[in-house]
Amino acid sequence: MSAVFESTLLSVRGVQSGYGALQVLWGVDLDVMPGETVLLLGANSAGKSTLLRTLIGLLPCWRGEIAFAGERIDALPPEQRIRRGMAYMSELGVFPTLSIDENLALGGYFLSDAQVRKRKEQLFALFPDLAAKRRDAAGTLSGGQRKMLGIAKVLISEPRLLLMDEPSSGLAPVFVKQVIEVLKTSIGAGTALLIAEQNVAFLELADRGYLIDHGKVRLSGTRAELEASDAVRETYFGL
Amino acid sequence: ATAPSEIKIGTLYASSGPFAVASQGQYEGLKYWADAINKEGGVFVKAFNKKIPVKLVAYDDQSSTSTATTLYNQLITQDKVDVLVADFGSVLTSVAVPLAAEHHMLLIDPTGSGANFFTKPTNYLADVSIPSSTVWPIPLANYLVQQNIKKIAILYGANDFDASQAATLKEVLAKHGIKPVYDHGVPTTESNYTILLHAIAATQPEAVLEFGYAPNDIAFLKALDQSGLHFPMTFTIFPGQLLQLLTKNVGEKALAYTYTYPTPPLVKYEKVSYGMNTQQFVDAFKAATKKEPNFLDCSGYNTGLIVQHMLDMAPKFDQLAFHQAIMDMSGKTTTLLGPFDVNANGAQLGQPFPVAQLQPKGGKLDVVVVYPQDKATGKAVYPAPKP
Amino acid sequence: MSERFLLQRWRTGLIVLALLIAAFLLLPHVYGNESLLFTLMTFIVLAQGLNLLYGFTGYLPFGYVGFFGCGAYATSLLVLHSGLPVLLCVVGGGLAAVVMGLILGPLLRLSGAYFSIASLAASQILYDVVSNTNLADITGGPYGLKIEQVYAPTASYHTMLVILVLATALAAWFRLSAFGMGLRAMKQDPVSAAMAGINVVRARLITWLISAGVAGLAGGAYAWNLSVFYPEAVFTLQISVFAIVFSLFGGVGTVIGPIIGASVLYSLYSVIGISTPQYFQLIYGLLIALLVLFMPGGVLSLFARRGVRVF
Amino acid sequence: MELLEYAIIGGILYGIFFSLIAIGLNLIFGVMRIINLAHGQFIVLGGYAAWVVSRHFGFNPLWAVPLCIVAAAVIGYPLYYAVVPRLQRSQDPEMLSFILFFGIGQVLEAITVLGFGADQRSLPSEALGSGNIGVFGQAFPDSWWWAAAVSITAIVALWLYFTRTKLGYATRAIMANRDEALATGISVNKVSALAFIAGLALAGMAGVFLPYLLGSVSPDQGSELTTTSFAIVIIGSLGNPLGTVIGGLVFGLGTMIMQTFYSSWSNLVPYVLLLVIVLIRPTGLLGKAVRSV
Amino acid sequence: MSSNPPPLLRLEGVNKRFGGHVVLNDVSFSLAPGEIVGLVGPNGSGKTTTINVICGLYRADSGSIVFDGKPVHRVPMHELARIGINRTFQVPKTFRDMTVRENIEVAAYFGHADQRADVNALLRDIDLEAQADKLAGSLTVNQQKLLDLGRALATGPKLLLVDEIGAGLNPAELGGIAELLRKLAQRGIALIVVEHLMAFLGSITQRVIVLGAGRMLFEGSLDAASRHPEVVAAFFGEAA
Ligand SMILES: Nc1ncnc2c1ncn2[C@@H]1O[C@H](COP(=O)(O)OP(=O)(O)OP(=O)(O)O)[C@@H](O)[C@H]1O
Ligand SMILES: Nc1ncnc2c1ncn2[C@@H]1O[C@H](COP(=O)(O)OP(=O)(O)OP(=O)(O)O)[C@@H](O)[C@H]1O
Ligand SMILES: [Mg+2]
Ligand SMILES: [Mg+2]
Repeated sequence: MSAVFESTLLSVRGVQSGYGALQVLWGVDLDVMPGETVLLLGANSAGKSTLLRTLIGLLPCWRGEIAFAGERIDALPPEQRIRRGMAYMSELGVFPTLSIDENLALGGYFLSDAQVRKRKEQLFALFPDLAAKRRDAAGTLSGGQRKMLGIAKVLISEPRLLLMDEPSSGLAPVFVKQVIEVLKTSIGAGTALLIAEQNVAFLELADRGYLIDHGKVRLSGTRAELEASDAVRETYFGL
Repeated sequence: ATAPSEIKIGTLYASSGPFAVASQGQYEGLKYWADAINKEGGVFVKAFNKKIPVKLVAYDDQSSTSTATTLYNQLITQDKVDVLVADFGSVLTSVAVPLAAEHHMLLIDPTGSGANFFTKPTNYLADVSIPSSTVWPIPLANYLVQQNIKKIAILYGANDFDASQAATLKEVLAKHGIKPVYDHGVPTTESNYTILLHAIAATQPEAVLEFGYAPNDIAFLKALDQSGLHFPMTFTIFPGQLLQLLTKNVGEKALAYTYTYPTPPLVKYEKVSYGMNTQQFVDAFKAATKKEPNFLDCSGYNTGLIVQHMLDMAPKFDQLAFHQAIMDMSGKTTTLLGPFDVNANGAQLGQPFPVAQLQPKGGKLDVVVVYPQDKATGKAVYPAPKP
Repeated sequence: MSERFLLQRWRTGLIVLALLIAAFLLLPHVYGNESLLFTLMTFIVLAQGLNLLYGFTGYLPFGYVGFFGCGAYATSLLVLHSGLPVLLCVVGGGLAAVVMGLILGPLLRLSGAYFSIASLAASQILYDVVSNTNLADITGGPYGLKIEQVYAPTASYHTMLVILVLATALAAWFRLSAFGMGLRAMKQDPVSAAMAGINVVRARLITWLISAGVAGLAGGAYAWNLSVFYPEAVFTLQISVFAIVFSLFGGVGTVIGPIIGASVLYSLYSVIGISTPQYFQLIYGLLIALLVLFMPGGVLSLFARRGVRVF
Repeated sequence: MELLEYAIIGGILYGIFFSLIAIGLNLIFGVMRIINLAHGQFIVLGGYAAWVVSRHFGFNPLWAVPLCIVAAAVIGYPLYYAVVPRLQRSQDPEMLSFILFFGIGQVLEAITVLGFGADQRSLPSEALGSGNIGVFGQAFPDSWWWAAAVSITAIVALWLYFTRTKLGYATRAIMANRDEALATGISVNKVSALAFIAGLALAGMAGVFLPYLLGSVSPDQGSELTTTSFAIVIIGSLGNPLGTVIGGLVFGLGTMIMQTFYSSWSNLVPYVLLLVIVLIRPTGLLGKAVRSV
Repeated sequence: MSSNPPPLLRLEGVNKRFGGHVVLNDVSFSLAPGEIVGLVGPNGSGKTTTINVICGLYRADSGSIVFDGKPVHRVPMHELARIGINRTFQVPKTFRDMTVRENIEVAAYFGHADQRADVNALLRDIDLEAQADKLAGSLTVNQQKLLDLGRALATGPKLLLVDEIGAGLNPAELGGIAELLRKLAQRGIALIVVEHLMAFLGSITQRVIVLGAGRMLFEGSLDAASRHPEVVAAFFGEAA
């Protein structure tokens, strides 16, 4: 057990959190192993986004422990967590007044300029729409283009753990596929993923998953186990 | 009535804002008077036939008229002061004028000389220190006419004090068929004169007259000094009132050969009918405060003197008697500021300001009165030599 | 909103109005410095008028004093040239400010800081025009105006009280009516509000004009109360700044916030000014800074934090 | 014609200097959404710093420029941490900052008055060279050239910072979306503190030249400087340092040309220009529109 | 498409440009009352812009838009809302500091002059009854999208433009939305539904318009679209 724990990349124990007086998370336990892909499932307003925001440090962790690579991080500010190899993609966020180039440069805030340049070209190859508008302000992009930029922005730093909030929403099928492909190669490169996602297509990517319900983990298991679970089928497939 | 234990004199000053410098000078002069008179056991009040100590009640209006309004009212209605003295300048005095009349208080006005205040007879207003700004430039205009200076440039601040002087000056000049070659108002807050100076220079004037407040004059003279331009005659107002401030800021070189209205203590009244004469005051003030007094200190002190005289003349201790006392001493009194003469509207008609040139002598600036003749202490150097 | 709830709130509104009237009718008997009370009312009116605009639409006019000055000048010029009764002249001052608001209506196309500063620019232009020597024959230019013939401190005091009641009633209306709810929606998202069927441009303009009119009326009564004034007395930026600071401090978007804010801060201002004139500015500045730091969200946040729904 | 030429060159120099006057305000507002109503008072403090350096210690007033940078750090760092995080935690930082910095401005002005008195102070003309440098036959005092040179240097440095360095991107990112900046790993507080200090330092540096361009420095100049700065920033558009330069130039040229021909209307110029410009381009001359939907 | 009842909405040669960039190029189609049309296309193809132009947020550079027999391309947004055009936003735009109920009440009051919408029924429709007294700003993004829909419905629209309401919903939730949209169509509301989720779209309509780089690539049935080579290339990628 302790050996497992030591190699755990992200370990979450009894985390409680919320907004002001409103408690949303009521004690979440969860683990992510290095290189693993974990899916967060759950109905609308179950607390998935809240959990991701707490893990990266945008929301304070009221109670419980968060450890990354064996180190307690729940009191650290986001920048410290990101420095240690985490990254987070929010649902909507890019910097609208900055150009696409500049947005990407900030995604690689802790990388050298040369690394940023190299990664940027790789990503532009994947998202030609962005390449064509690289000097334009991100604020002129369409909804889906912004999403692509958001994804590119977190992929650039090749983090050890990537937290993603609904990466596929609003993307055309062709790009959903691409995103999945990119994430696959990232996994190959050793990145662990924790993804809140509703698109069925992502199940193929997942090793394991958790079903969040009213701020608690209701169920967890491997992909096969989840697919077979009645609870998941009920909330997720509406069966 | 029984005599009060102290005579309350209420006034305002501005610790900050555009009127702070002048206001504080005036207040210090008044304070100096109060301290001095209290050392002698107080001011003699004829109505009670004895000396009573004075107490200054002073608030800070921060150069704001709305604040000043409430504070004047505080002095009148809450502190129930016996004598009400206005803050420096027309703007801060204006709000006190109707208020004082309403409460039947005599407003002793040291320096608020806007022509607007003095339009009809009143018992509740007396300008005790300086004449209305509209009459200031009359000797200057006459001097220009006398010197046969025809190409005149006028630059003035767009405020009551400066604009009214420019207007008067132009009126007098017009009577002699002189039309200024350059005549422009600038905002009161103007502080950049470099471009204006070039525009003025383009008209090749024989005299440049700048009517402004002290900061304007400083900025104007400094810009002139740095510009490399030179005019035969340059006139500004405030060297005559705040010579130290101006010298400190623009330097003696830049002030050399410029003209101004000299005021006490730059001109001295030796024979006075009441209080110290100008020189005595300068010495006494220096001894007491370790500071060289300026005109505003003098006018503050003068205000105290007038109050003192008023109290020792008024047979009854009420505002109408005070006013009557002021009227009675009008035309018969000379103080360190010169002849004292208030008309029925409350305006001061005393000695008009002469014209003087600042001439360098032995590393210092000498104030040489050049007009009118009977006051003159020397001859003007015209055109001013190039440095 | 249920009918009963609305009724209850209207009752609150009436109580607030009654209290205001009672307070300012009684205060002069307790404390004789009527000028101070008058100025206090003036600032409450201005804070409230600013609140009508900023609190309900999010447009913060730095140049709010422009309407005040406009009202003061229009009133005085009417007194001097029209021969109308003073009260009508004050109303004329309010109307003049409304007309000025109409002329400046295009400013509402701007937003945020751009609007704030543009309105400031407009008020500066008004001031510069009014005080320009070239217009001395019409506006008195730098020499200011004098309407001593109508000077009447008590009547002008009562007039200001009426204006205060009017401004407060307007705020209550904004707070309780559907129009006010529309304003709140616009403030949060104008595009969405338009999609909800709100004529955003018109509603905003109406609010702007109402707010301008309140300041104009206040300016008129203020000029009447002063009766001798220079342009800077009614155009000084300090008036805008005080109105903004006071209403923000009390809590905008409410009815009683600006009243409390202006009362507290202006009273403090006067108390310090009278008790410790030597350090007037220093103490006042420090006090404001500390109040903000330890009471962010204004006075009303104290109530809101305890779950009290502030009127 | 010669007058016009003179006004144009003067307007450019004066305008460049006023860009420096305004730019600190732009920086602080853009990054922190803080309305620094005490901006003018900080400029005035810079002027007094120059006065102390030059009249009190007898050094060249230019030494006040580095002094201002140091002083900005010494004052700005604690002030930032005392004030800004608290503000930003509140519901509406923009409006709270208005009151807070009004208070701070009052305190600064009071302190200046207590420390130096209310009267004007000026600097020795010779210190920056008492001659005149001419361009196209139009001579201006040496101090004007100094002021313009220092302004350009500071603004170019700021521009390079914004457009060429990652820290600069980060600063603009914070301007655009604070939460997203946090989530991207930017040390928002440090970067903002730096911007805050830089804003104060730029204000102070501008203040050093104030006594030369405006004749003297006095405690009551603050609020007008704040107002003018706001006008300049808005003309050029918020959050854009280059815009501020253009705003400054528009202001300088407009004022000087107007002064030459209709001086009594000259202080209307910046405001009329501002109105005209923002009514045509609602986000200032260099403002970029970002789609709202 | 039948030609007898006059179309509710008709776009004719609509063009829209930003700077030099052509975003809509000669877009023309029409829509009958109660009809649902899917508007699909890759990211950045101009779907949202089409909606923006119809609802009056942007003005088309050229072309005509006729609604209910009246040209509307110069009518301001709030007027359009009152005569029956409404929409949701891709990034939901709610009145954040107002409660869910107030959000709807505002729209019901201002947008729906003749008959008041039944607020409670609406809240039930969009499944936010439980959140009725919460502030809109505290809802999840997905709930805000629903609220956005509620706000649009409260004005009693005849034409509803729905911008990617399904994105981010799980299949169970999508089912609920699909049912609601079908119900709305049955009530006679015409719908333009912008969507990337083909299965979802397929469950509510067969008629789609495919945009590619601002041009209409295809108009017809969804099944036919998924076989149309140009559409497949632009939208599903080569591999599909
Ligand atoms: N900024 C906020 N302030 C207050 N409450 C919030 C805020 N954001 C979310 N909540 C509340 O927290 C709860 C959980 O929201 P969260 O965004 O974590 O859900 P989610 O599982 O991500 O749902 P979805 O699938 O809709 O994205 C919801 O009830 C929501 O109303
Ligand atoms: N206001 C604007 N300024 C500049 N470009 C714009 C603007 N609005 C849209 N565009 C551009 O127009 C194109 C179409 O945008 P639109 O939002 O209509 O796409 P979309 O089809 O809705 O895409 P998505 O599925 O990603 O939301 C995009 O390339 C976008 O960058
Ligand atoms: Mg979520
Ligand atoms: Mg879109």
